[in-house]
Amino acid sequence: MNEKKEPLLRAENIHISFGGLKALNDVSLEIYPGEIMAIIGPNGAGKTTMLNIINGFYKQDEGRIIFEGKKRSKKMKPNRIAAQGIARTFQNLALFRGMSALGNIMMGRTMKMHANIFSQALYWRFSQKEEIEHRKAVEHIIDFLQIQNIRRTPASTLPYGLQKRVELGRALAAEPKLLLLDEPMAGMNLEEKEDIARYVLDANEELGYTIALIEHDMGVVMDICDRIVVLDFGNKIAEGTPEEIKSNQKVIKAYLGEAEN
Amino acid sequence: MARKLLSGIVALILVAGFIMISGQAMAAEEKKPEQFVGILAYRTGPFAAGGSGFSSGMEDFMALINARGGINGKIMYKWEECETAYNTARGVECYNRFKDKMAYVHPLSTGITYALIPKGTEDKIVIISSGYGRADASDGRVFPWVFTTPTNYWSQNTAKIKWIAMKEGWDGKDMANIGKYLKGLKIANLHIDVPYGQETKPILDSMSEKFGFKVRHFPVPWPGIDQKAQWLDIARRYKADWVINRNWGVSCTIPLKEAARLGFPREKILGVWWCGAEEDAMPAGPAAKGYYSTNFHGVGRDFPIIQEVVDKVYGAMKGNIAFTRVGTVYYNRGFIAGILNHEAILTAQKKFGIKVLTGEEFRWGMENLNVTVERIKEIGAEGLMQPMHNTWQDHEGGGVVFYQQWDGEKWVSTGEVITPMREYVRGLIEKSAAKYAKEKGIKLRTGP
Amino acid sequence: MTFFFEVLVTGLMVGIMYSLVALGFVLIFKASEVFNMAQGAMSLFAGLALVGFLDQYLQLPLWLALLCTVAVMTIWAYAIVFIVLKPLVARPPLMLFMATFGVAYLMEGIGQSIYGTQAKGLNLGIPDTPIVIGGIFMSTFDLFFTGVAAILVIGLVWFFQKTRTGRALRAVSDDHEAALSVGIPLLKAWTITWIVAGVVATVAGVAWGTRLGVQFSLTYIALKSLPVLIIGGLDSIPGAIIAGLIVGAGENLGEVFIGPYVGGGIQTFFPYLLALIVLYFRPYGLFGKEIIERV
Amino acid sequence: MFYRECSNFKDSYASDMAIFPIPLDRWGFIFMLFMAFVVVPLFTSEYFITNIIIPFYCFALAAFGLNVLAGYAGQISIGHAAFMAVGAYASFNLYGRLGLPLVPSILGGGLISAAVGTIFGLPSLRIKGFYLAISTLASQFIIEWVIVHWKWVSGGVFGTIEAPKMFLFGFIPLDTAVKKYYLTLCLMTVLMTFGKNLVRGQLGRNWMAIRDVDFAAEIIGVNLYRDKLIAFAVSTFYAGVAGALICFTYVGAANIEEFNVMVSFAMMGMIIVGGLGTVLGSFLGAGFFVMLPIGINQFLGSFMDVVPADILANIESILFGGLIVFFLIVEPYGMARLWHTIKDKMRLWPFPY
Amino acid sequence: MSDISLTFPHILLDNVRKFPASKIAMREKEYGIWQSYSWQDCLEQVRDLALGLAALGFKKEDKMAIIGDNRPHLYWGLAACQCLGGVPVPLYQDAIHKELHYIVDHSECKFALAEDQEQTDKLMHLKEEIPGIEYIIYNDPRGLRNYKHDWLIAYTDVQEMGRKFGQENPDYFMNAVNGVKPDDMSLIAYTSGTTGNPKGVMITHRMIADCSRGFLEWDNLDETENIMAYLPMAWIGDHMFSYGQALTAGFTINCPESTTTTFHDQREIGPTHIFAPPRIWENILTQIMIKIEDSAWIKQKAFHYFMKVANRVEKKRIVNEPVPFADRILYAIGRILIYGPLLDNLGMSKVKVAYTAGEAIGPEIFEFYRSLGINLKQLYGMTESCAYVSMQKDGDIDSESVGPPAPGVEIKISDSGEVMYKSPGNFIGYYKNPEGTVETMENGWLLSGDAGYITERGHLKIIDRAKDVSKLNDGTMFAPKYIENKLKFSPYIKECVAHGMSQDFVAVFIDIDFGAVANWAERRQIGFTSYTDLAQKPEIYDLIYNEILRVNKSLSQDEHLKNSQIKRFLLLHKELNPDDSEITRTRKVRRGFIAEKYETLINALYEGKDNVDVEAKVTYEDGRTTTIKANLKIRDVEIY
Repeated sequence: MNEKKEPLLRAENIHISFGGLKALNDVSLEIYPGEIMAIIGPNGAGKTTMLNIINGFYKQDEGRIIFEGKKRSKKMKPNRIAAQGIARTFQNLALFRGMSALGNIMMGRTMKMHANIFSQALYWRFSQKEEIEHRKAVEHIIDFLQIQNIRRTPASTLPYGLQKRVELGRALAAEPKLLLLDEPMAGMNLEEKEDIARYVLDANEELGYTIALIEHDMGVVMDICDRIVVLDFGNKIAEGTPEEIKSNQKVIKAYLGEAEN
Repeated sequence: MARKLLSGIVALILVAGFIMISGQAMAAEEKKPEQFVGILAYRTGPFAAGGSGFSSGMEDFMALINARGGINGKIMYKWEECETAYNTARGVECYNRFKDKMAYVHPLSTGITYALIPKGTEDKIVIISSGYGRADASDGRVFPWVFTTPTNYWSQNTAKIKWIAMKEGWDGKDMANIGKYLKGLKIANLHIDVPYGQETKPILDSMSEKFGFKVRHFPVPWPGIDQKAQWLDIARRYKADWVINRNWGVSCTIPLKEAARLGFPREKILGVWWCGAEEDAMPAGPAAKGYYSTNFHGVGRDFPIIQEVVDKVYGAMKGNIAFTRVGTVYYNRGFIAGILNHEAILTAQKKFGIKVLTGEEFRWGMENLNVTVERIKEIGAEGLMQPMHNTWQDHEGGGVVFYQQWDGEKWVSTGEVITPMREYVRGLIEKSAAKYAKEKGIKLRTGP
Repeated sequence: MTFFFEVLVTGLMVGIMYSLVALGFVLIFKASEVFNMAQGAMSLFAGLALVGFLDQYLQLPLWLALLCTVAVMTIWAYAIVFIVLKPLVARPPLMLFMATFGVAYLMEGIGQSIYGTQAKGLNLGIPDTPIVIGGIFMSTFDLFFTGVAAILVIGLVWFFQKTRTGRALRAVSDDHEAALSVGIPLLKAWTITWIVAGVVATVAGVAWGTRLGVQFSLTYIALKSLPVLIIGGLDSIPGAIIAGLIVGAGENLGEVFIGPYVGGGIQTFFPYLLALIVLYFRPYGLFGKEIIERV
Repeated sequence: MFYRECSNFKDSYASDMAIFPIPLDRWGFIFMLFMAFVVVPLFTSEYFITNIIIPFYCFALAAFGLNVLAGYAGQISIGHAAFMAVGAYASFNLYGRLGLPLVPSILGGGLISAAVGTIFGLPSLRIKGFYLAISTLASQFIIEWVIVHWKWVSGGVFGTIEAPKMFLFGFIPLDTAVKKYYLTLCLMTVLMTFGKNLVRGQLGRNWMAIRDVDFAAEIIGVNLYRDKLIAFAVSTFYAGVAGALICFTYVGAANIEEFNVMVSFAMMGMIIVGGLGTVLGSFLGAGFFVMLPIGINQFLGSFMDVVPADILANIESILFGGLIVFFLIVEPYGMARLWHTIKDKMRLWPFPY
Repeated sequence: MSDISLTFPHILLDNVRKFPASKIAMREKEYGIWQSYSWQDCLEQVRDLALGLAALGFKKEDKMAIIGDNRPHLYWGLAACQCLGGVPVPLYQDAIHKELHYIVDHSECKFALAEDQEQTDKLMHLKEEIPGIEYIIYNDPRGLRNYKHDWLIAYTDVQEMGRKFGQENPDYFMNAVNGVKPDDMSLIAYTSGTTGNPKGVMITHRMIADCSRGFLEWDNLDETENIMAYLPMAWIGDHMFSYGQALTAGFTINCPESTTTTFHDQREIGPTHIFAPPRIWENILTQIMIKIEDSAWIKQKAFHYFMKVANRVEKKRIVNEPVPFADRILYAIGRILIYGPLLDNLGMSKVKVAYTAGEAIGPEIFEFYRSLGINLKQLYGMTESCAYVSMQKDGDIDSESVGPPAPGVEIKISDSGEVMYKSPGNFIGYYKNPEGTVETMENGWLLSGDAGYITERGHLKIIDRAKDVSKLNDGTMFAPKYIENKLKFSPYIKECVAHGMSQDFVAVFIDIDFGAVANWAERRQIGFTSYTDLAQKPEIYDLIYNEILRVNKSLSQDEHLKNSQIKRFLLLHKELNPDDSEITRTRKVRRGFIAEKYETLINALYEGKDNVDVEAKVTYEDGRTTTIKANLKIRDVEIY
């Protein structure tokens, strides 16, 4: 269904290795605008590495990233990449623990705030207006994620599930063109997973975000994703709709292989 | 919460206890009028040896006077100490704490002296920086409230050069031919790299021009615990003939160690008077033997007045320092500072009557101070201090430099007492003071 | 050229003395990630205590005085670990850093209250006369302490590699949680480390105390060893040794050969410039454990 | 207990984001301002103003500066006193030698300090944690060296400067303690307000993000390099102004020993004991470090007759060190956190939660 | 008095004229702050919605169901409906399908307004069964994007249509409003009733308006009041308070962010006027007690001590006797230390007047609040009288009675002891239930169904539901409600049912307050797995035993009730639940139903057994049911 569209992001022949260990070997993938794409695979398959390359935290050894039709320079810093419109969450939470939930989500707006230091010091006119404007936007995200009552709670004291939600909020606040979620449901119980799945779906359908996510829970992945890419030991072994993946022998083998271990 | 509360209560009880004890301690005794003396001491930190010795010496002298029944038998000394930790800001705080009560103060640190000069002038409190602080403050026309009595650094350095010339064979009399003995000599000015250490650089440079000897300055970074590089340079590359040890605290000791390590004769090292205390030489152990240092007073206990202190003050268990330190260099320095103050008070009381003096009255006493050889004998301080004669222009008044040598155990006076090149120094002082006056827009005093 | 080597050799020997102090830091940092600001004060206290035992209060023979000093430092180690560090377990390193700052004040105050403020000579009877080897002036004293440092390092390496306690301590320093899970009580490990650091501080205190006299300025030797630490890596014993040599040689060569051109007195910050250069290429020092961020 | 927050509702984001959203805090703040502007100058002694309050303000400003860097942006600097020296010497030159007006000179001193600070901040782009902390000592020693050796910095041989007579706007002489007090207070109040605005704004959040998880901050779009350097600049600006004020309004003179490494350590102590990453903590910490030694010293002064002076002076450092340890054990996150805990208890009183 | 508007559309228009634009009419906590609306804003919202409804074909006298939490949008819906001459039918937001089905079907609603997805789902389910529902309008679009039906329209879309419709028909709105007459029906309020199906009480504009005015004058309330709207909109109390009185006087109405944040929001707002049924007051008291129990020892002591002082002072104040000086001082200290902060925490420090209504309140609870300094008063009323019969007057408070008749109300007691009254709020009849109406009315007097009498002070005192008041076998009067209310003062008792009619003694079922008791148990390290498990712990029995002992002691002091002390009790294995029809949505005990359902338990109580097995069906909110089995212990209680 997406064939006609131009991909939002295209990763071509990505290679990366760490100290001789090949983490990704000639992996190519596309992310199309408006879809939810999942990257799945057994542990150590290179999923997170792939996300790290997409948002510039790692630099690929070979291959190239094309975002919105433009090749990305390898020297580009992660914050420039963020400014291009890629936001993400982390597998092991990376919340700003010293800040409240609100502050964390406000951080998502950082690229959109332009008051200079003097204006901020005065906190007057432009700077105040800007703060209020972005606070409004953030409040909508808080409302969207239903975390009103923890707005002022320090991030470090929040329970795990809520921390995940705040992190999602932070990424959403950046209004990215491409949202990368690294195991958004890891370590959650069924109910929490359902909640997050609903937020992910809502973000996709109501707010129109393009999402690429890594998730281990196959049930959730099959339910909410439009397309799935399967990695195994740094190689892409399959790609397709959930139905195609379900019946793909290679995938089954990779997973069964994992189960045996 | 409960634990925190408990600890809070304990703390409160402790504080309350302290206050009660202190309240008892302050129970009043029989009252004579008191001349208040604020003492800026530093008994902690790297220079504690100097600070504790000096303050205690001065306090012991005052205790002696009190034991004798007070100043002129009418006025008691009353002193309070404030710990500056050799820190300028804290020194200023101490000064402010005492300034409404005291007539004079010994800042006892170059930094504090600088900070207090304008304040003393404003508050009409006499600042006495004996052998430290600004040398040009000896000019009473520009610095009416500052005294460097009995001597200052610049005097000291000219005396040092004279002394070196004498060691090189000069007869010590004819200034005209002193250059002959000095010419070509290589003198290393090893100084701690803080303002205090830098202060004598200009006068040495000026004399080097004048007398034709070579001088190189070797800065030692604070705190000066390692001077290997400087000493390699001095002894092995520059190959100095004489080394002036212008350091402070621990950095006074290290040169002796380093010199020993490199086989540099200790007899060729001449220390500033702040590097000439037992605490400077003793830690170097055998390495210090033979080291010379300047001073502006005598050392040891063999003076009648100090013997009296030993009897009356320490005998009555009222001493202010470990008995072993009585008679050491810093102690004696504080002690003669006490005598100096006392003589000024006596002088002033002759004019103003026997009463508690104000800063202005005390200044009159200082400016008309004339401690003659006879008077020194009368005091019982022969050999301990030098004669002094201040005027309203000359706030130095003495300027004589004593010499002493470390014999491995203690300081021994060499008996040499050298007057500095007074006119030469006075010229430099007036020039420097005039510059200062111009910068600050100070009008020169034209009379007492 | 001889002069160059003379400076270099001298520098290296000074470097060893820095390493001695740096070792104390490294040991404690390795075991507890505490950056111990009291290291200098510990050396001071050890020096004061030694002088106290040796001639100020008691006239004990040297070996006994040393033993007593180590005993005193052990008491300190217990006090610090159980009174100060125990309530602060698992706090951010900065708080512990500050706590040791307070401990430094305490130690200085207590030490000087007991032993007084004036400088005391400490004479171990090691001659401090120059000997000339290959045209190079060397101090017997420095050579002696170079030897002592070497023995100490070998001892430490032996302690950490060969003894059971040492291996346990290494486990603790590698991974606190893992160590706890295999049953090494953190506090015990810390106490031992602080005792060892106390011993190292004693050696440093003696070495420097003999040079400077035992007095407050001993606390400054900690300052001098800081660049050694970051060049070598905060948690590396070999790093402390090698960086000590680099700093010692570097600052002396710098002072002698560069100093005169810029006005001299540069040896205080020269090691820091060296450190900045090293850290530019290796942000965790030459041998420091790199902290890898996991995403 | 005394908090009454009923009916304190926010119907706009502007009021919700105010510095003191709780009325009692607001009143408390106004009370403190009243104390500072009216009660202190009118009803306290000159000694108290010059020796306790003025240095307290100066060090609060300096501590806040360091707090921006260490507490907010997470970049520890233990060479910060040197920047106070830069500010002091720079403003001395601007005022005394270039003849700039007083307040611009003091602020100019801050700006020059900021420029120097930014240069010394460059290593922070690569170095982290204690490694960075120790390498900041380079700034301490290099700046000390430069001030002592470069004659034109101090304007003379002595490396010591003496504050010239001060005139506000060129003709109002600042000769009494109270006038100097007002100058310090006004500058402090204005700068602290600006500082508070900075740390609660986006820049402050960026700093905290860098402190907490630097890579996540970068990935969300924070320019680490720029914001770290801004933190250094802002931080050293405050230190510089504080240094200038210490020279002009407190000590009246400056020499390099006044800003030595021990002062740097003490500043670090101020913000840790006071509370990292809080404005209040900068005040509390500065109060602790400025007032406590004087307090202990004055208090111990009354034992002069009973206890030997040598021991008394050392008891001072024992008490001081002991109190640092005590406070850290009671509340490792500093006195500001302690205050917040108490405040929260007060707000919930009589309920526990 | 012709200038006084008697229909709510007109009152709304009056308010827009009367109050400046800066006067806040409504606030709603949303997006972290209190979003404010002036009367002008409200009118525009109402007008657009009304016109939109009209565009969809809403006609005069059409009914519209409204379901959801208290939101300005729903109140506007109410008003919009009235503007068109329609009749809103507010529904309980937590009502189960069966109940909703009955009401919607019975009231023939053509339109329905729902707050969010949850409520929309319920209504959509209903629509499958009741085709009479033409349109469902939803306010919060969250989660509804995939529902694509012509008859499902977003609130904002309706308003959009309304704006268009308004441009085409500029006079439509005013014409419609002017077509509304005071005696038109303005509301059908369904009473849940303790027996049978709900009955639709028909209410007119004039009734609400008159009662509201009477009420406002009684307490001198005006537009400066702030109120929290958090009670179910379907309850007549909320309608009178948050809509009738609020519009009439021009109160500022504050809607909380969500039901869970109500108390927090109340603290922020600090309402000046509170209207709440006893269970709310009970809940708050329980919360206070739990928290106090968790607080430090010193705070507990202080709290209990000062509450004793306050109680002493209040006992004097309530009978208008002078308070001793010492107590006055203590009370002043208490106000600083305890009462002030406590009220502030509860968000009640600004309260001018507070009412408890809907049910009898336990005198202890009543006195507790009064002693804190809240001007809490009792009000007696019923849906059938727009909650307007009698209320207490300032300075004439009595914890046991409900005050003198309200202005314009006549009260008399029937021969059988039943309270009868004529009130301006007397309803015009039950909707589509003339027999019911006839049963309730007697010669223009409305039969309350409550037993009561007029005290010598002229106050009405309600004893209990007339049909519940009975006698024990020994002839002692037995008023179950009275005993139950005394029990419910305990924070650990949430509900209870007293038995005794035609028995030898009184025995009770007790429902523990799970939150409070669980907290209590945790603090004593008593482990438990579930409500049932917890309820059967011997420690909990001991705990409740002591509470009952306290009640017995207090009963023993009353000459009439001395013999109705509680002799036996058991703790129920489950909470009484409106979904199981054991209590009404307003939490009134359905005695008959319980007597039937728990017959075995009652028998066990009176047969002297010391335990009894029980098996019960529990209905969850989503309609699923499950069976739980338990063995319940029975305890004897000492009597005084």
